[in-house]
Amino acid sequence: MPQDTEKDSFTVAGREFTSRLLVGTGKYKDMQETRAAIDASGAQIVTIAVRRTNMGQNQDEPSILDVLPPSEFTYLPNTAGCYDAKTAVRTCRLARELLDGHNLVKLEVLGDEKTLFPDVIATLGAAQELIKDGFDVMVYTNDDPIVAKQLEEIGCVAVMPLAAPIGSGLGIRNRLNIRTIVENAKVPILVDAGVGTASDAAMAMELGCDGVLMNTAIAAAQNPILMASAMKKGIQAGREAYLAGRMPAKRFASASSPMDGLFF
Amino acid sequence: MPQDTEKDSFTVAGREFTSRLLVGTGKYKDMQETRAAIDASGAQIVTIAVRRTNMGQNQDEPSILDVLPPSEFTYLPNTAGCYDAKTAVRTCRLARELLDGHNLVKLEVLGDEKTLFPDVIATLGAAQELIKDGFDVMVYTNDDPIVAKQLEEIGCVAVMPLAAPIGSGLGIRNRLNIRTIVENAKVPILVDAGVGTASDAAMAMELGCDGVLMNTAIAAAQNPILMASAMKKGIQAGREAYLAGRMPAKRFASASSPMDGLFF
Amino acid sequence: MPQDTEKDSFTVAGREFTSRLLVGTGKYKDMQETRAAIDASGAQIVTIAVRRTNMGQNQDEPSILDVLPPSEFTYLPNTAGCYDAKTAVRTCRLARELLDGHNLVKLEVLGDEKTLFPDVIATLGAAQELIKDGFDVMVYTNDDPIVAKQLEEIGCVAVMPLAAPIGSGLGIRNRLNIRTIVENAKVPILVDAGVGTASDAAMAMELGCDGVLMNTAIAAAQNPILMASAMKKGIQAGREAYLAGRMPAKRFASASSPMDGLFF
Amino acid sequence: MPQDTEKDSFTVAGREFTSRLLVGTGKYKDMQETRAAIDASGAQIVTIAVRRTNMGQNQDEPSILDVLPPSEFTYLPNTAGCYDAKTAVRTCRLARELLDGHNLVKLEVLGDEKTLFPDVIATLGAAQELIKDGFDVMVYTNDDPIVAKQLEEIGCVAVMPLAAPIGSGLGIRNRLNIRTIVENAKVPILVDAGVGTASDAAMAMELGCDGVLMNTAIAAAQNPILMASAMKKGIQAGREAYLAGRMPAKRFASASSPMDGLFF
Amino acid sequence: MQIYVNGEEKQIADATDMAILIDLMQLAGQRIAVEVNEELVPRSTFAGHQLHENDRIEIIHAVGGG
Amino acid sequence: MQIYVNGEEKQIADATDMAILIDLMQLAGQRIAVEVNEELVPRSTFAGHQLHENDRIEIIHAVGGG
Amino acid sequence: MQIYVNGEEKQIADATDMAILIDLMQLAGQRIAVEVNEELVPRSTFAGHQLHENDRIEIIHAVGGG
Amino acid sequence: MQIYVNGEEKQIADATDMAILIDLMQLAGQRIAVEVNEELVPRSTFAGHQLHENDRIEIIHAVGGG
Repeated sequence: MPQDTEKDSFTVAGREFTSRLLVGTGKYKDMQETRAAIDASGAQIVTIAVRRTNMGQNQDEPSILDVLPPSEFTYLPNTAGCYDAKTAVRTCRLARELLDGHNLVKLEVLGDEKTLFPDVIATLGAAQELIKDGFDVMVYTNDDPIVAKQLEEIGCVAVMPLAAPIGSGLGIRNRLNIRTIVENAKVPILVDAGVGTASDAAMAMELGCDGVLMNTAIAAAQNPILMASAMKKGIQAGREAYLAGRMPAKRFASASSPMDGLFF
Repeated sequence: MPQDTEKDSFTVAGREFTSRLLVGTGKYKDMQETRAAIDASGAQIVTIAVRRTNMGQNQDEPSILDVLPPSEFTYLPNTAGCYDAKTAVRTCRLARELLDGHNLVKLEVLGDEKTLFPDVIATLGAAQELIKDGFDVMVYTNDDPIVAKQLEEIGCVAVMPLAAPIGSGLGIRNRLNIRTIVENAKVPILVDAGVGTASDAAMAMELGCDGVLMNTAIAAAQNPILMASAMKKGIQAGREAYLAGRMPAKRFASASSPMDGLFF
Repeated sequence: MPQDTEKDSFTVAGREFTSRLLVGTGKYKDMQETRAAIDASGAQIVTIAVRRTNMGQNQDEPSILDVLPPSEFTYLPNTAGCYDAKTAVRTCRLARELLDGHNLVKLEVLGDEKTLFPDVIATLGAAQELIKDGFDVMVYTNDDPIVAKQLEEIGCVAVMPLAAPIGSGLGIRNRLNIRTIVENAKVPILVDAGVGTASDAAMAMELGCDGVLMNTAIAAAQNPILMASAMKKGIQAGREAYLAGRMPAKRFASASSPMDGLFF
Repeated sequence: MPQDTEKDSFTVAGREFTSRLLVGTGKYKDMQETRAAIDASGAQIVTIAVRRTNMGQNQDEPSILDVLPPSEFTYLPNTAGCYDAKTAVRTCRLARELLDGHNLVKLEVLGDEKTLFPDVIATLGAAQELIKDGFDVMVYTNDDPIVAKQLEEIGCVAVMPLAAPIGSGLGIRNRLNIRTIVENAKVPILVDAGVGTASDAAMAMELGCDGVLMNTAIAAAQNPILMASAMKKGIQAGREAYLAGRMPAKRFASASSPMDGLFF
Repeated sequence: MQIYVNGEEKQIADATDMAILIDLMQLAGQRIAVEVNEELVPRSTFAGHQLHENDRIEIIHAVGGG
Repeated sequence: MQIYVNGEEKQIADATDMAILIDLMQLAGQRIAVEVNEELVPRSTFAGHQLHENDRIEIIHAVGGG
Repeated sequence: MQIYVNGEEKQIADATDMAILIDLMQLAGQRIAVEVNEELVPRSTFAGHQLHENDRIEIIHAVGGG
Repeated sequence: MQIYVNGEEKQIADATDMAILIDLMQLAGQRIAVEVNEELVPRSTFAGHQLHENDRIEIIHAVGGG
């Protein structure tokens, strides 16, 4: 058992990572803050979005690909904003072309704008098509253990259940489901979406998750760079606590000082 | 605002500490594990108990005072096992004599053996007598904001509400009370007792506590040394998250990727 | 707004019901206890299972159909134990034949034996076939708002998300999801499975559900008949609280006695 | 074991009551609503406050004592608004004189206006003086099991821990403490303050409390009369569930239909 | 010929129809439903529904369940 | 002489007792209780309870409260 | 002829291929990917990929997102 | 005479002072603190602190605790 989280790693699609904190790159004030926060997070995997040229970006700014160069980071292009399988597949193909054949993608096919919950039926369909087309698919899903298992069985390289709605910061709504998904899984399980603060991230790791993917919890903090550092430590703390094996919770008390030798 | 928890410190009774994790020294397998775990925790303040000679300790072992020398650690002798004010006061006086006048003590006057909850009436009485006698009193109490304020008003240098029963590992049972105690306080508030895992410790810090004191959560973990490291990181993570200012929790979702530039 | 729950009713597939507590008929000591508990529950809808003759029933006992005659109860034959769409459809057809054309069924297609979570993909498929074949389908599902909406859109007459795993008694694991499902729905939403005690049932109703379906929470109580009465009252209490419009929760206190006229 | 809550009663200071819902009489729109809500609640014990004449009441209105005559209700005059023992004792003596020697009182000595938490030190002092002076004291306190036991030991006839701050509607913040208080008690334990909706009331009873006292949760509902009915049923539901003995919660699922006789 | 009833082998005379089988099994008039080879056989068609070698017959009734 | 009733100054004739004051205030027969200088004065002793300069009198009644 | 680029109408000369369009739009050498009528067009095939009347062309690049 | 040390009976010579007792117990120079009859006895006063019949003496040291 590792004595700390330095030597501890997980593997997705043949790539090994020591950082278990994956971060999004949206919602920051500017590219400088983006880079500073991501450095503070220690993340090795960063999600990016693809959008029409001349839109979705300040033209005076450098490209996200220059700010976060592929020499330093593993890209995880996402399909954010896709509400059907076909659009999600097109998005992944464009991303792969854009990134010179990079085939690791984050698939999300959304169900509605209020919850940004996944449409798991469409997600399964898109995942199958992408896998057939040679993609390594890390897939955003709900916290249903059966759906998670089905996504693993069709060949997704990682399954990423939500903790709570994207950007809600509500933390892990259903720990039992996440725990069950982890226990059933042969591929990495990463909590994706809904984390709000460091203790949420630690809790996800204590449930046995291999990692956590977040964006808003860092970018929307009053001090994103400090929160990125908090999240890095929270992930490590939770991972170490999981590996260390926590004490059993007991209803009643148990003294920490010896009863022998009381002099009164 | 500090960019990390290295420069961040708190002060109790004129002593400044950068580690916000205070640890007990009981329940370990042996002195070697005790030392290794406490080193991994990064703690600067360690609690000790006083007991009759030739009891409560393995004679082949070095003294706890040699294993954790005063040159490296600030001692916090406790009154564990005391169920009345007089015994607690006698215990503190013995500890002060034992430690050559060291006047910083952890006062706990217990109410019953099932819960190890404090007897707050007796605790207030003992605190007043100890303060009159020149002690710096860090006091274990329940999570009642009024009692916490009264303990501050009579001159306790730190107020330490329980998260849950001593040794239960149940985590913070009443976050609202801890938050209220913190908001009302002019002295350091440390959560004492009941923490079970790293996310509990992080949560205590996110509520604004100045620190956390624990023993069983580390000593009773399957791997105490790794858990000590987890707790150290959890405390730092929670502290940084508190300083960073977490995002507000929202019931509904909020996308992390831009809506502009969608090509479909 | 009704002044009590006597006049308050809900409608499924054109049938109106004043009792919002639906009960299963399994796991009881004998038929006498079954009948007594169901009478105490006030239920108008009872689930039944179909099994091979000479099995799954004590031969000395009267048939469940005699103990709970159709003149008094609306049957809801279920597909418990089905792990694929085809078997579930066969089961419903047998039930309809058995019950002389009764076309109201409870569809559940299970994903695994550990969680008894639904397989929502297979459930959607089976629901479509059953609806095409003229059934009124009340469908057991997970607590995913998107799946719930899809089941409504294909024509299910009621959507029944789980509170927690069948027979677990863990209560409502994710209130936010249940609330969202209710807000999105045009058909009745009934919590099915996972309720353990009366306050769980009340909470489901306070979230706006139209009813609750349970079996184990009553049958596995030490006194099933008294628990059936407790559940009946809990459902009514929660329904009335929902209709009455609860006070907003506030973090801080607010006095209930006037401040004017204090004489001190 | 009673088969319903009709025959089930509890006794305070020699008085027997079948209703376990105690209600306050403040915050209502007018006396008509007050009476209608209290009738709907089925309460037998009602709290009242004492204030200077010509204040704290609409002069066109009948007196609360006429609206809720002693022939129908047991009065529980309170010491709301008292922040010290002496004032609380004066208030009780005035109430006893006003009510022709009625010696049953609700003692509350408050600690601050933000939380309206009790000052347990002052509460203990006032309780002792009142008991010496012949009062039957039902006492509002925090949820500390040790303090609750001390209040019982000095002779309070009922101990009433808070669920959450008065008027907050936050529900039971620390179920473990309430449960422990109930297990330790020889006098009736009633949850006082903090209940917000019917499921909160049911939960308090499921923890084994003898009753619940509330005011704001009913008076501040959009429909106070319907909420009063909801609370009445919620209390009965929780009491019956407690007496019935709930099923044990299990992490995993357990089928409600027989496995034998599956035909597929 | 051999058929399977509720999973168990059973020998019956050739040219037996479902009505006869139900009589043989003393289930006549009981509340049951029947499948042959996973297809429902309505009660109204028992008489005249010929059984064949190796037919898999399921005869089900209602039991308590939730 | 001057007294204080429910916190307000009031001028009354010397040698007024509580019964007279209660009459003056038209509270006779009403459900009230009375304190003078933080001490309870039983209704039975109103007649004959002499008031003195600067007495602080509280007259209370019941109101709705929780 | 008329085409649509990123949702906007654009007039271009007949016999324009994708390489020319990208030059016209001053996107040559930039990190982009292109779709025509919802089908990906590899960069390697820009030269020689003839555009046709009413082609719907999407030119995308990477942006920050989560 | 008889005294009690850490709860156990002990016979010592009359006119024994605390310093002698500590020597007898081979605790000299160790990190201890001492009470007699629930009153602290500073180390600086061991020499000369006369013990008396039935004195109840507690000798304590530090141990791990939390």
